Amino acid sequence: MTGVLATARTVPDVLVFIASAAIILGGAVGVVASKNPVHSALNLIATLIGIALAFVEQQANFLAAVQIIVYAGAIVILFLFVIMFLGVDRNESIRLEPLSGQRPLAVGAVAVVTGGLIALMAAGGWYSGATSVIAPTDPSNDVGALGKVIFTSYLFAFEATALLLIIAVVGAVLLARRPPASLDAVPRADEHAVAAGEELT
Amino acid sequence: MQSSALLIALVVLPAVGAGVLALVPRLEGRVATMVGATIAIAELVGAALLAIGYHPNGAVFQDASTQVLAAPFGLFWRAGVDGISVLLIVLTAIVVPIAILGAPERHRTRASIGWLLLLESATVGSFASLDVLLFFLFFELTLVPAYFLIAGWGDQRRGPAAAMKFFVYTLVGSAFLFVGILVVAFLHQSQAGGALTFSLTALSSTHLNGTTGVLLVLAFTAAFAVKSPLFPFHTWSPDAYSEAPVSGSVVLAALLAKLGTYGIVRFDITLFPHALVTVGPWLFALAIASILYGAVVACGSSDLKRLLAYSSLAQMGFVVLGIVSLNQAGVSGAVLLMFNHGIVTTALFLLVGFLAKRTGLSLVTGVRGIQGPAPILAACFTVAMLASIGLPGLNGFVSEFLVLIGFFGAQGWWVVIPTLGVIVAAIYLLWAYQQVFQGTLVTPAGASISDLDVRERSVLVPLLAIMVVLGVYPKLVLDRILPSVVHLLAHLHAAGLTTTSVGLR
Amino acid sequence: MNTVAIPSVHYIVILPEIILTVAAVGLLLASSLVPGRLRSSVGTGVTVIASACVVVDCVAQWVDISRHGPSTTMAHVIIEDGFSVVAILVLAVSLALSALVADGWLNRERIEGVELHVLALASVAGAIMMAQANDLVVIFLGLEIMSIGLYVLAAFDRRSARSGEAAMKYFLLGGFSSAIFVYGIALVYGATGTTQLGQLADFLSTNVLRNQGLLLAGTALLLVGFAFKVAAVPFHVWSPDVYEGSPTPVVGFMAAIVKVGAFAAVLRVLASGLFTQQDGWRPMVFALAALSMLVGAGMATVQRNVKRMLAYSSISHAGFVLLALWAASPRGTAAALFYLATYALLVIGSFAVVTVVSADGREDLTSYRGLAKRRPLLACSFTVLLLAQAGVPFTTGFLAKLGVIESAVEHLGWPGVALGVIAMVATAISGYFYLRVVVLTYAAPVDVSPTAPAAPTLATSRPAARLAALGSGILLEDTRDGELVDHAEEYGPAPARDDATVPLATAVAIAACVVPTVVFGVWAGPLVELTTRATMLFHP
Amino acid sequence: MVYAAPWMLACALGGFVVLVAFGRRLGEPVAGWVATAAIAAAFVVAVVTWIGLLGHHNREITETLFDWLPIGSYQVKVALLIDPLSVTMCLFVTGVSALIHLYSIAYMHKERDFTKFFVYLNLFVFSMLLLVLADNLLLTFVGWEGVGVCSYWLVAFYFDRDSAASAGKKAFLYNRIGDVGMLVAMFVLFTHLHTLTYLGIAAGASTLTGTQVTLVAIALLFAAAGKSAQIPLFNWLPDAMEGPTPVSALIHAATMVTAGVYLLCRMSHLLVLTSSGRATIAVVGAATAFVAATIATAQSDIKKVLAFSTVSQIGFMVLAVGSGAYAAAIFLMVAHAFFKGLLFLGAGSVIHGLDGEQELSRMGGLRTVMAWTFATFVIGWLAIAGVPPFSGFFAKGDVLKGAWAYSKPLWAIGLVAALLTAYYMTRLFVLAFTGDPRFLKAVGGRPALATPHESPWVMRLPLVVLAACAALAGILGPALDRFLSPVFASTHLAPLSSASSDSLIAIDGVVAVVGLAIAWWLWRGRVQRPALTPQFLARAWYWDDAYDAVLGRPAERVARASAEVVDPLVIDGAVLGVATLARRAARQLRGLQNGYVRSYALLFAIGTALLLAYLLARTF
Amino acid sequence: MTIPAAWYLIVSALLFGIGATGVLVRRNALVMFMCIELMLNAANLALVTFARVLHDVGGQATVFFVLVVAAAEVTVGLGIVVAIFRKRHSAIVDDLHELQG
Repeated sequence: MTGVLATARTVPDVLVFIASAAIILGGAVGVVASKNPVHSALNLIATLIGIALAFVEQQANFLAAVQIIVYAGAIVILFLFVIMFLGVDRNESIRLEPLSGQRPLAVGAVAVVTGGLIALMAAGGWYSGATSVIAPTDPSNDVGALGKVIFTSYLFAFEATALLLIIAVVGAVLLARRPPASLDAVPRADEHAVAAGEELT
Repeated sequence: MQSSALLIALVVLPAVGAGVLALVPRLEGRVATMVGATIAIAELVGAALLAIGYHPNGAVFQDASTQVLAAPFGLFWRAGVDGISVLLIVLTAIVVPIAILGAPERHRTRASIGWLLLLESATVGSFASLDVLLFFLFFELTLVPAYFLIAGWGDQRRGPAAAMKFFVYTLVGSAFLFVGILVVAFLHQSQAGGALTFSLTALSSTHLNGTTGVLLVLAFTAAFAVKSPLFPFHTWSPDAYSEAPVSGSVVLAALLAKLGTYGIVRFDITLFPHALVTVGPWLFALAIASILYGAVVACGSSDLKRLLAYSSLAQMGFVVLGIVSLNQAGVSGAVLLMFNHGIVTTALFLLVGFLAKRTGLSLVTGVRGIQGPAPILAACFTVAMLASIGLPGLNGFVSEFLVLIGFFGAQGWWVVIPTLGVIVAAIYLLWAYQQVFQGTLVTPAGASISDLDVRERSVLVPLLAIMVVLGVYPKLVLDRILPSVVHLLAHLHAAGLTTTSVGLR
Repeated sequence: MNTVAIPSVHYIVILPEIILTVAAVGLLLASSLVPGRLRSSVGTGVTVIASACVVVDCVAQWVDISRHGPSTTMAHVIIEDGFSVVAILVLAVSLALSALVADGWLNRERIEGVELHVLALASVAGAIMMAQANDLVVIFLGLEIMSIGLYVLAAFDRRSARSGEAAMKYFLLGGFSSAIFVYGIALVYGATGTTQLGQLADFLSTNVLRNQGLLLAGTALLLVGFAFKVAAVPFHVWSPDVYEGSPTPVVGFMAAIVKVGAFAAVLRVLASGLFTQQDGWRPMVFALAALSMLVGAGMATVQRNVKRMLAYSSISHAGFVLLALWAASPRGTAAALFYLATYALLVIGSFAVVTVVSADGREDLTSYRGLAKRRPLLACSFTVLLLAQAGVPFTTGFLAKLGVIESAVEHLGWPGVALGVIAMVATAISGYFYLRVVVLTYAAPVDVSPTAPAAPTLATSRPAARLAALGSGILLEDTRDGELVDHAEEYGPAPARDDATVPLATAVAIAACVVPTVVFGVWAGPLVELTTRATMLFHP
Repeated sequence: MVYAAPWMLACALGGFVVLVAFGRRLGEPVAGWVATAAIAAAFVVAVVTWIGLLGHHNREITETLFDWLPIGSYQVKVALLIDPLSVTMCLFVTGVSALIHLYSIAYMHKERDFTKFFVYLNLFVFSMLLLVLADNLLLTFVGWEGVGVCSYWLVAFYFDRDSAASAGKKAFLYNRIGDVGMLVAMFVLFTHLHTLTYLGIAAGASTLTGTQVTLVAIALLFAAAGKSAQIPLFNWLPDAMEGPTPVSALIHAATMVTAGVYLLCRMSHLLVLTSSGRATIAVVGAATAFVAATIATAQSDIKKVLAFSTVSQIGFMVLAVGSGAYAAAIFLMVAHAFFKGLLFLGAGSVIHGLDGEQELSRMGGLRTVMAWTFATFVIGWLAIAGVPPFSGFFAKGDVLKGAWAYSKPLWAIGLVAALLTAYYMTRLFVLAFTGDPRFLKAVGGRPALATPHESPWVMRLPLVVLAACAALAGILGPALDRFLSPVFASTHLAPLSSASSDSLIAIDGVVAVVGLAIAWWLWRGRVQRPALTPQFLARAWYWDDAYDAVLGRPAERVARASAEVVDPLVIDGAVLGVATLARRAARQLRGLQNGYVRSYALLFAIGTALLLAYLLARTF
Repeated sequence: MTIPAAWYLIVSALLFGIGATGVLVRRNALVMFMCIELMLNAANLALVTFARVLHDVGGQATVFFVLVVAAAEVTVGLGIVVAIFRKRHSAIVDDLHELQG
């Protein structure tokens, strides 16, 4: 750490970092801690923005933009939409924990994981890789650099995403579609409770 | 080369028969018995040809054949026979047809015969293997038919449990054997280089340092001790023997048990002469414990099949005693005893089956004095019993005598203990005989007890004949196995341990 | 500067993905264009044809490789080598067989439409990507494509709440593990500066890290991701629930392709990419392997539901493959490949049988009592499949176990030997539950009346002898406390619905699983040679 | 002519085989005649062989039949050793057997298993001949066991009587116990001499160390004790009387029980090398002779008296062997075969006449009704009592002479035993044949018996022949001595002066007469004398009870315990314990599988944490 | 731009931990998804950081793909939630424990 701290830096950078870190972590805690799913979603947005800030701070402007647009702009909205659609925007009691010992164990395990990761990264000197193996960064034109890489080194991956999206769409459609009545013609032995539930809707 | 084809045929034929029975549903009932018997008898003829064609003083392993199965895994077909394996193959070929004809199952005959035949293949295969891995394949394969015989046709309530106990117990035992085999093979590869091989002759040249050798011999012997069985790894056998159907008990006691002791003879001596000598005392201890313990528990047994199971335990103790004596008398006696015990125990279990059909097997609540109504049954039982006790003039004595004299040569005055075992054997068998056959006639609900019918007699006759012939002229067999035994013990000479005909000096 | 040099593409290599994707999209279009719902058998046909094409392409690739040796394409992120080809081959065959099995099921459940096949095609494409990938990012994408397809498939039976629950569990834990996996990628990237396995290996072979902490942390997280996919203890908890809940025909597919894809990938990552770090990751694999084998087998013994039992047994199988991974040797890789090839057939076949037998939703073991009486051939096939899984000699199952254990013992150190022994003990335990089912299928439904007439043998003679009998009963307590007995009575002897015949497609599939199991079990040479040769053509 | 010897075996075996094959079809009485003929033929062959041997100057002829079994490189052969000893044995074995076969035809009249009886009998004779003719220990052992098993079958002949079955078992087991000795002896001899033939052993015996010889001697004595009913293994013989009386006569008086003595004589060349071993033998013999005699005085069952008398007589023989008077031992053996066979057959005739009554207290006054039996019995009685000039007098005289030369105390014991012999035999005679017929009135609920009839001639003829032998055998003592002595190793004892030997003979005669007189005076007209038949003696010094308490019941308890507790619960318990533990563990693990996805996730986290923890430990 | 990588990495690790905690302790499926998103973002942050200090675009490209995957996952995940909700009117995962043992 000390060695790292020793490197020169400018005040604004530090401030920006602290700001982004605060937003990120605060938002994250908010996501976990807020009773209401809606609040969680909003906190998530905060975190995402914080992340975007950190991206900008590290010359990943394009990604920062994507972060805002895709995540905050699409994903979280999707979340909120589903929450509202299902009408589950009620408060739920955070206190209650049906599983005995879940929380202490969870906290313990996560603490070990987090601490372990940090310690190991520190041991590994935080980063030890060779520089610009795939392609050098271009602070002036990160979009260009990124695009170039995506269409060369990651061409296959890029094409693969097509399939990924297709399947995601198919899946979503298939799942969200109300099952045709014909399918319920055969009531299953193991689902009387469910049949009852259907009448409510 | 033609004779090697014979050996291969001997291994494959019964399996093919089993396949046919499995695939042709029409062959149910008596037809199945007939088909099975035909195949088994053909096998017997083949085995006889093999034995006749075998030259005691010819090559060490005759009728040898080699074939690649899966080279990368080091899996080869390496088969061949020496005097010892010929003897045991013949034993197998004798026992199976008798089991088929002597104790046919009432229901699902086809399947039971099929399993018996598959088991015959596996057994012959393991006796014929000159490749440690191939041996292990067959060794394992025997478990499956045995399991299904016990579970499928044994006692309806406890059969499956006993079968499962047998299966799992044996499999755990062979876990060590398997890993041991691999270790030896890889050690050999690391020393000799070249491709991975499990050929017995190749592996016998592996150099093992003290500890490794001991650990390996223990790993090998663990499996064999469970299979034989030896005290204290025997507890599966009383359950299995007593819950199994008659044919099952017969093949278990007469054939499968021999796989264990055969393994000790063939592999422990060949691969680990030094280590075997090191652990010798411990094996002696186990063997003697088996003899005495088996005899004592048999004395306390209340069920005829369990009694026979424990007496088998004692007999196996004698076999191991002879083997570990590591001298000609001991080893040849042990091999002969394997054969003899196979014959005698087959007869005894068959008789027990015949008895069970008539009366049931409990020695305390059962019938008494049926020597009157069933004199021939009694007579056959007496002969088999005396053979098992080791009465001179019957086959049992010769082998026991050789084993004991060999043991005396190796361990001196300790011989008194196993010799006492011989007496106790007399005690419990005579007691059992008195309980069932002598005394005033008591039959369940005054049922009239019929004597042996023609079929039952005809399956017993060959067995009794063998008992007498080998009692009077054991040379017939001994001359064929002695050269092989000598060659086997040559591994000890190679290891710098010299043996005399009786002593290990 | 602003000209982008598109990397050269060796199309024959990525042809499998293309074929499958085209098939999937084609089916989608067709189903949307054709009025009414497309008959599911169409989907089956297309799927089978597609996988056949893939097989053909595999042959072409094999020829290509054996002529020019292994190579990479598309900027070195895709590998063409024997290993990948065989893996693809297995995947394609699994796909075709599963499609056939599913066909029968779809018809029986009267489910129209081709979605199932589309999803199957897509996820196999993903699995193939994993098998070919030479780059962590591609592996990740393949993983996700495969998984997302499977999440949806798990939820496919829309009428069953269990199906939904299964999907939810699978998805949540899947997402959790992917997140961990991604973090692992990040750390590895930070430690080496690349996500591409080739460069990664070069970097690690040329430089010596001052401290491997970062790299190993990344490796560990990657391992967690893979361990989840292959259901290795302690990351296995999802699989029994998912297997039980998901539609049966899907389960076999799931088990097969996930294991093939994930193991192919993890073998690449660890055994080739991070080969130099093996003393770092092998201990972890050791733990995973040992735990998986033992816990899987042990837990399977106490299951009453067939699908759960098979789930646990497949956990145990995963442990065996991990054994080969631990070996980190050519022999190990070959053994793993062989194991996967045989296992795929076995598991698909087994679940095909379950699909038929448990048609009425009765998955309890007791519903297999007396199967041999009602459906001799089916019972026979089931027997073969289970015995093969138990590792009985002269089946492919035995050879598979032989191979992996050999690869472990080859190290001749204590760990290897210990793993070997553990593996064999696990085999013994597994014999217990496989045989229990088999013998059940042959037991006559009426056999087990507790008052079965028994000859006056030990139990009736002496109390202690009765104790002994009771003792031996503990090993198979069903016969002791009569669990199976009770169930048998509560269900009655023979279910009525069993008169339904086995659909032809399913029958074909089962046969296609059983026959090779036996044939190659005896005539083992070709298959073993193939996998070994394939591994010799392993890229670097 | 010597080479005819194998035909002896052939005859007996032939009879056996024929009867096994066709016995049932032949039926009574033909089967009996066939059997008798076979043995008679054997006797003829024996005579021929004997004459042939007389013609030979080398009287140790080995006749090899075939190789039997290889012990390592050594071949054990099936070969016969024809020498004076074996031929003598053959002669009286076949002779007595032939007579008893004949006798049995009538005795076993209307028995259920008539033919089976003769099957056993022929097999027995075959084994006995094998025993005496074998040229090596192992082959002798075959015959040794053969006679043992035949005796088992014949004692348990009335298998539906539990007492008979148990008696047969007891006989066999006691023999087996003795066999341990024989086996061990063979192991030692073979391992050190690398041969088992008697000639080889005789030649090589001197190369053994003193301890080895002694151990072998003791082992052989143990074997002999089992077979010949010597202390400590003598108490099976009285029970063996459960068998039909001809069996008692043949096996348990004349032939089998003397096999032990024969074996010891065979090994004389080895015994002479160990003074301590011989001392043990002599002491055992003397002790048995005395103890059994005392017991015989208190028995009320006619056959029991004869049984204990047999034990006692064999004791004399063993004493002779111990004291080195081998020829005397054989002499007594032959004489004993005659008179004891005679006595048993006589007793059998009585029992037969009284419809199976064996209690002396129910006899009396038979002199008049069974003249033949009475007459022959008198001869037998005087012979065994040692009254001159009957055979017993000379035979026992030689034995006691040997004992005197070997050790005075043992001689004294022997003398007392001789006195007792005369006493109890007289008691037997008086109670059975004199006085008034007690069987006519019903006693203690047992019905009165009809007046007994004399037995048919097939039973009387053997009696007469044996009586003749018993009376006259005495004269061939010296001849026998000369004939046999080359076979035996000479014990270099100072030959007795003729004067002392004469006085010894005189003493024997006096003792016999005195004992006879006492008994006559005490038992004339008296049936019960509780004072003279104390329980201690009646119950054979409580010997059986002691074994039962010390060995029998504890052993049984151990067996039960190990069968019912140790095996199922301890050893198997360990196995099953493991199994149950595994199942328990599996059950516990199922708890983790609680269906809550979050606890699954938790397990993930913990798993990851563990992996990282391992890495931490590894890194730092 | 000279903020040491360590700082960002620590933040990302913490974010990862918080996300994981959320998955473990929240019972609402939707919130659990969000927490998974947090973890993915933690990974992204780490990647970008590495990309900066290693002067390598690869990291950023990876982030790009992770974003796509995240989107796809969420779509399907929400689909599953909807499907489940249709049946049992709850997004509480604890209600789903029918499959166990």
